[in-house]
Amino acid sequence: MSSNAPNKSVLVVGAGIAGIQASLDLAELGADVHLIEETPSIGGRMPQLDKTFPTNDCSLCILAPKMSECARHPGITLHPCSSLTSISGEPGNFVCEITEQAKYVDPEKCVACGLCEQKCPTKVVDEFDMHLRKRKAIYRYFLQSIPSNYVIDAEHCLYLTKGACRLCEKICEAHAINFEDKDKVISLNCGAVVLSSGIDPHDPIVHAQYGYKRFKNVVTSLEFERMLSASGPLMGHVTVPSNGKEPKRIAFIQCVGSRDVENKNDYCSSVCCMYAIKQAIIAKEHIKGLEPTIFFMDIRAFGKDFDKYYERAESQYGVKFVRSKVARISESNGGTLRLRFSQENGKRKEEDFDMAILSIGLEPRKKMEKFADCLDIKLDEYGFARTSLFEPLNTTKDGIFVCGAMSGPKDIPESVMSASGAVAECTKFLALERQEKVSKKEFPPEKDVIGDRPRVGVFICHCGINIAGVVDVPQAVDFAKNLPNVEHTEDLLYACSQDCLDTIKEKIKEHNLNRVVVASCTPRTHEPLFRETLREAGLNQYLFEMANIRDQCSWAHMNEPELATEKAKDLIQMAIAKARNLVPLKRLPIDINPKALVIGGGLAGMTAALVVARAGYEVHLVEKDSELGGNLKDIYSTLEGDDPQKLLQETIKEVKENNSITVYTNAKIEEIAGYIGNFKTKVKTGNKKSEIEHGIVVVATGAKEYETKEYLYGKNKRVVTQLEFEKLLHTEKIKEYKPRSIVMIQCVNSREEERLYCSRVCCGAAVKNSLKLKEIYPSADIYVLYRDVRTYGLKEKYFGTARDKGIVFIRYDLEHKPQVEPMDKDNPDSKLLIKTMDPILDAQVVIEADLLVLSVSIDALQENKELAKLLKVPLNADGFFLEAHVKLRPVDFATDGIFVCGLAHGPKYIEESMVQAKAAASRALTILSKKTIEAEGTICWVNPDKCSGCGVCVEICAYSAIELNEEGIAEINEALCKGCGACTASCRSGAIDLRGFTDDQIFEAVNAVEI
Amino acid sequence: MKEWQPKILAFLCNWCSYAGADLAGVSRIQYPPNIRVIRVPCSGRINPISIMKCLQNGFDGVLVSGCHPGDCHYITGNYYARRKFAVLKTLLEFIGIEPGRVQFSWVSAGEGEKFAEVIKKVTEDVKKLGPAKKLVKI
Amino acid sequence: MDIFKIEKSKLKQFLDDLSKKYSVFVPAKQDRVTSFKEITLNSQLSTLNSYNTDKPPKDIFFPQTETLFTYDENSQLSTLNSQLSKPIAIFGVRPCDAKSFTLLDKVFDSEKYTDTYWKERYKDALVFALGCNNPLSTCFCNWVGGGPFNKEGADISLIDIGEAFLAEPCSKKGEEVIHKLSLQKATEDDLKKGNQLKNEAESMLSKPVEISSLKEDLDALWNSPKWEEIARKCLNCAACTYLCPTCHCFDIQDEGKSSKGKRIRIWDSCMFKLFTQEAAGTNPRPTGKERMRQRIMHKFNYLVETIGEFGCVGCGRCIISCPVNLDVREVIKEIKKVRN
Amino acid sequence: MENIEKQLRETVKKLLKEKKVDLVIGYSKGTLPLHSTPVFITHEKDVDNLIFDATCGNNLAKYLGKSRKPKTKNRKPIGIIVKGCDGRSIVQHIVENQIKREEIIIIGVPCDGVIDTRKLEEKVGRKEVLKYQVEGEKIIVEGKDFKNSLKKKEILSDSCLMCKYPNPPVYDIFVGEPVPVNENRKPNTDNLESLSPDKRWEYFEKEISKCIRCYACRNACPLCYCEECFVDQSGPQWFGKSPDLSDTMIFHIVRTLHTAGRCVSCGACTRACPTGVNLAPLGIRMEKEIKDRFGYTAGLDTEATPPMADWNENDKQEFIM
Repeated sequence: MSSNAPNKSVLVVGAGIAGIQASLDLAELGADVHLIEETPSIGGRMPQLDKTFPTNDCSLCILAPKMSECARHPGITLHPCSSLTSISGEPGNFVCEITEQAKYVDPEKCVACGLCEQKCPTKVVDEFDMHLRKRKAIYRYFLQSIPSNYVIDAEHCLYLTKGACRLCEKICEAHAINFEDKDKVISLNCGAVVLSSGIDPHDPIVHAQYGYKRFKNVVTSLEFERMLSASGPLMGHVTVPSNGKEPKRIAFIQCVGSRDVENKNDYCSSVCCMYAIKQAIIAKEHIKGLEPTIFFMDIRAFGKDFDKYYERAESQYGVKFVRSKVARISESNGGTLRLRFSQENGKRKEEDFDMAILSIGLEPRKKMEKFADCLDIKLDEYGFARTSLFEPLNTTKDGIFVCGAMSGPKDIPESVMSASGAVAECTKFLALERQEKVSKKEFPPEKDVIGDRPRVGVFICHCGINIAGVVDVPQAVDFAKNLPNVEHTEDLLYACSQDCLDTIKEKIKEHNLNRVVVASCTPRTHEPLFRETLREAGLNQYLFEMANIRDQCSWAHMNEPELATEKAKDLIQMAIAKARNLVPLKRLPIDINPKALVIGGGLAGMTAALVVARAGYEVHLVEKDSELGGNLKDIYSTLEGDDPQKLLQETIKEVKENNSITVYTNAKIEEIAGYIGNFKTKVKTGNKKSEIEHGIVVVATGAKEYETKEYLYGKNKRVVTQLEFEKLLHTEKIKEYKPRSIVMIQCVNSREEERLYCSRVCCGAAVKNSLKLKEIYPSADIYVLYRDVRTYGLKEKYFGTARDKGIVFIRYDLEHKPQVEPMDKDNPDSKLLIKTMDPILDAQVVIEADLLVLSVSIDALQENKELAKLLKVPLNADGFFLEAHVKLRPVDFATDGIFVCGLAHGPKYIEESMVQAKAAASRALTILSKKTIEAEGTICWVNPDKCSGCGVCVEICAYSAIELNEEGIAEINEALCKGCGACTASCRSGAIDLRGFTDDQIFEAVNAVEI
Repeated sequence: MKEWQPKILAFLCNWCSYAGADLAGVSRIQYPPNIRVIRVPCSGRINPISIMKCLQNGFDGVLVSGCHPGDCHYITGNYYARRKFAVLKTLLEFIGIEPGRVQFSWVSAGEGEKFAEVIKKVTEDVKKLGPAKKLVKI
Repeated sequence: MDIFKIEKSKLKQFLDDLSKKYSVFVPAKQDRVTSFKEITLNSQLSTLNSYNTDKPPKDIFFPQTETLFTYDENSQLSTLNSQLSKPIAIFGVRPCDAKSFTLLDKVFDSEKYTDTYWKERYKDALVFALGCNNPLSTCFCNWVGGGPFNKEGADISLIDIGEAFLAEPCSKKGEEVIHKLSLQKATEDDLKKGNQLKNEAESMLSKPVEISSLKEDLDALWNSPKWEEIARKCLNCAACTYLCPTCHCFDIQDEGKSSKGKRIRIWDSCMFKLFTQEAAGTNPRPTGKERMRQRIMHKFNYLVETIGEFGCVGCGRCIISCPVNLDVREVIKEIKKVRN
Repeated sequence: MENIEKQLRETVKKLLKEKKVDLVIGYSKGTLPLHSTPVFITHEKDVDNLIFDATCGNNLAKYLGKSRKPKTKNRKPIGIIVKGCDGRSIVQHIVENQIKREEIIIIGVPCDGVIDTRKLEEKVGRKEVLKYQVEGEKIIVEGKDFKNSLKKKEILSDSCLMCKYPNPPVYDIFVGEPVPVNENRKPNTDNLESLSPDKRWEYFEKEISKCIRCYACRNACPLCYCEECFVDQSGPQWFGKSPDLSDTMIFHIVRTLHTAGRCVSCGACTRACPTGVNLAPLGIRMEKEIKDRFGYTAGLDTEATPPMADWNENDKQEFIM
């Protein structure tokens, strides 16, 4: 097996969202990916989740397309039920031994019909459903599992344990059961390894005071998630376990197994606050009149748009938040739970609840030590994979990288970013070349349907109860059945799951369908998936149409099932009407210019530029300032003790020395024209203007500290910002203040109406700089006035250190902001008096301060607006760039070929910016590494017989894609046309039409509705 | 007797208003179930002819919603749309069509709430006007 | 045959009586446009005194839109019941238009082909044709074998003698009806007056151009470049054909959707490009030249062949209505000139 | 006027003689009183047929549309006699690539309005006019048993009464003295706008119900040069072709939209209509809207960007929710 030839294989261990993302990116780069997964299906934790915060996107819905894509990608080989047992060799040439457990079912033969499951006599608690349901010994991991085949649980199978039964074998018509199956050991030669085996949920049995397992009505958050899930054991209808009734009052207890020194889990799990809020909101949507209460220490809503979600939970949904650690839970008659807790002011209180949900934390996998041993990687103090601050994706062993929560708690987008980032790190060990072909995947030849009578297949999705809970799906099926040209109608539980996609393919063949309509969710996320399914069935992908009966129907009309059903029927009928008029379309290949433009020469921009340059592509790095470095220039230390200035200098040096990178300083982008693969940008540097041709864009323009006017800032020199303070600390200047008493105020201009977002780094900065000051002046009194301490993740322990060192943290409310006044009203730079309400003392405290440090919000750049316009990409309400999808596409824009990273995307720490920068670069490489990609098929065309050459279209086209030819007839450049249809709508004689949105199709859709 | 439910056709641009409508759904913001949506790439794709067709087919109202000025995914599509709609609206009102029948809005991908508000408003307006008669082909 | 008299003072009464058995159409003015409308309580009869209607009466028998059948989801096709509740009577139609009915009848109810919709309305219709005391400068009925007092196509021929109309039955149907109408007989004086009016009117018309050989002339000129010149100013609208009492081309259209709809027959015009547009994109009459030729040929050549008569009654509406004053008489003269 | 005709004939004769043009499009006397008819002059001998007076209501720019444009020998320019509105229509044709400026020689004539024969009928009743004579601001019409003296203004087209551009904005030769411009004139539909929406609907319903779908309006319009009108389309066939009120109303609405920002309110459509539908208010209302909203007046500038193919980020959007 082993050879020294350049290797393009890579092993990804663990097929959660991080593993899936890493595999997809690697495969797009041209690598041969082996994705191994212990369980029988890829997906990881996400399929267990009902919804995701802060958009309440259905978790499975957003994941399913990625799972399918992963399964379908020709560059990815899936190894379910497998684990990595050893690694030997060198980076670039590892030999990985993988043990693949016997499944006793031949995945090639199994059609997942489920008959075996019905016959199997052995019931086993289902670990996917968190033991809330029983499965059989032969089972499918979950309904939408990929691969879809069944497996036999050897530990419980009667035949395999006791030697008798084999009922499954008898019933299986596909002859897929193979009791002779054995565990296999596979040896793979790989250039690099990506570890993404995730976390285990904390087991709350250790917290005896909460009575988990003793009290039926105490459940973990993961169990509750399954209860909420439409595809879970309760079909989304949450009931009190002890009596089966709808709960009225539920309590969420935060930090179970997190921030817990006693249990040696003195880190924050980062995600529990948000998921508890999410669960409270979703539960409230499910159950009318539900009263959820969240018992918490700090609400850590530090991510993008999280605070708005938190605010909505409280104001709109009436979720009650109680700042308290619950002391104990007792069970009274009938299973009602009594929670004892002390309020902030120390007073004790008891309240009764129907259910208590323990927000359990994220823990390293149980087998981590053993696993680390066989891989020869080191773990940190908690047992997560050890990384260093500035190399957060590198394990202690060269060539082995880590992503996802395996190296510490992360939410979904952070996992996705770390996965893409890890891919960037892998590339140097893989021998990848620029790819010639548009698509590696082979599809069957397209069936010619031109001239055939439309034969429409209609598939109506239940989406669990997401649709079927509101819309009468059987009625819609009956309705669609009788419409003209409809040859087949069927309802599907989850249309996007692999088994249903297979069903669609089968039906296309069986009924010779030549148009397909799926009524389910939104085409914005799912159209590509279904289109690919059509391709796999030998149909042109444009013979597909969706009816959005979930996002724009069942979810929006939850209380009006009849009218929602009427609407759904109309939408389906409109889709069918359009489908009848669909025609096959072709996609034009687009050449990719293998150069990158990176906008912003801060740490994120430089990091992204280096990744791209190291992969062998030319980079143009544009910086508005006179020198590189951005905000990092003002950061002198980190909580963890690493030196950011050293990082900065090294990075700048490498950028400058890299021949593939051209740096433009004092530069301004004046114009960006073109599209993916073929951008043309005009840059002005001083008086010089240059034009850059490039294939992709990375936006890394950064952000800045807000120029606050609060708390006498700018009026008294003793009031400084956290950044200014950091500078003072690292120069001699701090001495001028003789700091004996220092006050820090957190959340200045953050988390308020105008900037309803958390600036994420300020709590850490306050802790960091407090500790630094304590180093210099051990006797100084430091008071941090905060709203919530958000030292999330592994930074939590420094918060503990700070408290241990006597730094005083006093909470304040937005309603009672601290009051700052000069001690001497006549001296503008006099010492300051800070008054604040101490909620623990329940009294006002007055602090004399030599120095007041303001943790001012991180503010989006005004220039973003201009750049967003040039790039035609959106900003969020706060002025930060808005990514394509907050969960699963955190560095992409909706517009192809443009990526975002660093503070331009939102506030974040140095290491987070670096990860995101690497992720953006890695996503960019998936494009740069191809010589051509395909354009959309939905572009405009001119019927020359109808054109009178008036030239309106020429004027209107924003892409200069139309010209009048010698005969004065309009002609469209298909490579330039973006398919907006402005010309189509403006052509008086109807000579231009937009493929995919033709006049005919719009006409038929309008006409289809009965009034 | 059941309350009369108008039917309103909504042309939504893919990048902003359609996404805004999705967001309203994802956020479970409730709004009247009276709209029937046609997704188009851009508000600039909407030919006034299609709006007239809706009115002729008997839709009680028509809404066209696109990206906010400056936000157009296709740079200027909504600016051309705005001119078209201004002229169309003036003409329809000149002819005597009730102003509430044909409406236009800008809703961004992030404005789920606004989308719901727009739909509520349009539905209320149309309900006040009653079933469409003028221009409806019997 | 007896000639009767309808006193104008009793006209209203007369028409009311008539409308008990007939759906009576009279010339009426509505918003500046005169056409034949079914008589109502409020019908003004003053338009009878004016010259011929702007719109021809052909739509009474051959409406611009005729629903052939309707369909809906639940039932089969349903053809509309074309049975009339009452037969039609037209009062005051001019001799040229009365003659147009006979031409159209030859088209719509021939041995080869019968159009039930036409036949149902026309077969029992009663036509009161009113002679033109004051023909217009655009009238050229005398060119095509007509005259201001012609009786062709009429069941009862009327002459306006001032205080009364002379009413002369000129068909079997007219004969039968008129005797039931309890009318006074006309006096000698009345008849004399009538004759005088007739002579005066005929003398008012311009001298006709001799067109007996027009069919042959046209046969010879099919390929003439003259057509291009003739057609040059034509705008290819359908004012001439839609206002022509004898033009009868139509189109069949399906309107509606899959759940319900109808098939209709609507007037069409050879002047439209679309009239001959083929699905594949070609058009045998691609320009105005071919279309203009078609219109003239159809009227003065093809119909002579098929029904033995010119398809023109000389009413002059096409001359009045043409937006560019393209005068068919000039066209005929041009053709004659080229032939000579 | 006679003076103008004389000059006009001389001018055209000279052009033909000097072989500057092979063809001149103008007006000659019609076969009906108060009607002129378009004429295509190729020989000097026919020049004396040329007339120009208040009966010359056709917009001759119609004959310059791309597909209609006569092909001349040796690619010589076409001479065309134009009033103010015809001239503006030609400017639109140039803007819209229907003809190049150098392909035509514009012979401008001053126009103080053309007659709308339906207005005449309102004055004299339903009688046939057989003779007419213009005497200064008066016009004397004569029939078999009547003779009326009318103020010219009373029978001029509504569009002419609002016309601010009686002389063509662009020309090569101008014949006669330009008509003084009345700056106070502007597109005005106040009489209709003062009505309630329902009353306006009633008005248009009444007008449009007269329409017989003969398309004389469209075909007389110089700007309706589409190879295929939307109403004739079959893929899809947006609207029905029968005189159904909805179909017909929508035809006129969409035609008005299609001419918005291009229409010069020449009134040719209204004058062409054989059933007397008053279409002029639609075009006039649009002309006003385009002027107020986008600051644009059609037919003045051959270099202009048509307003419906243009945008401005500051365009008013008071109508958007």
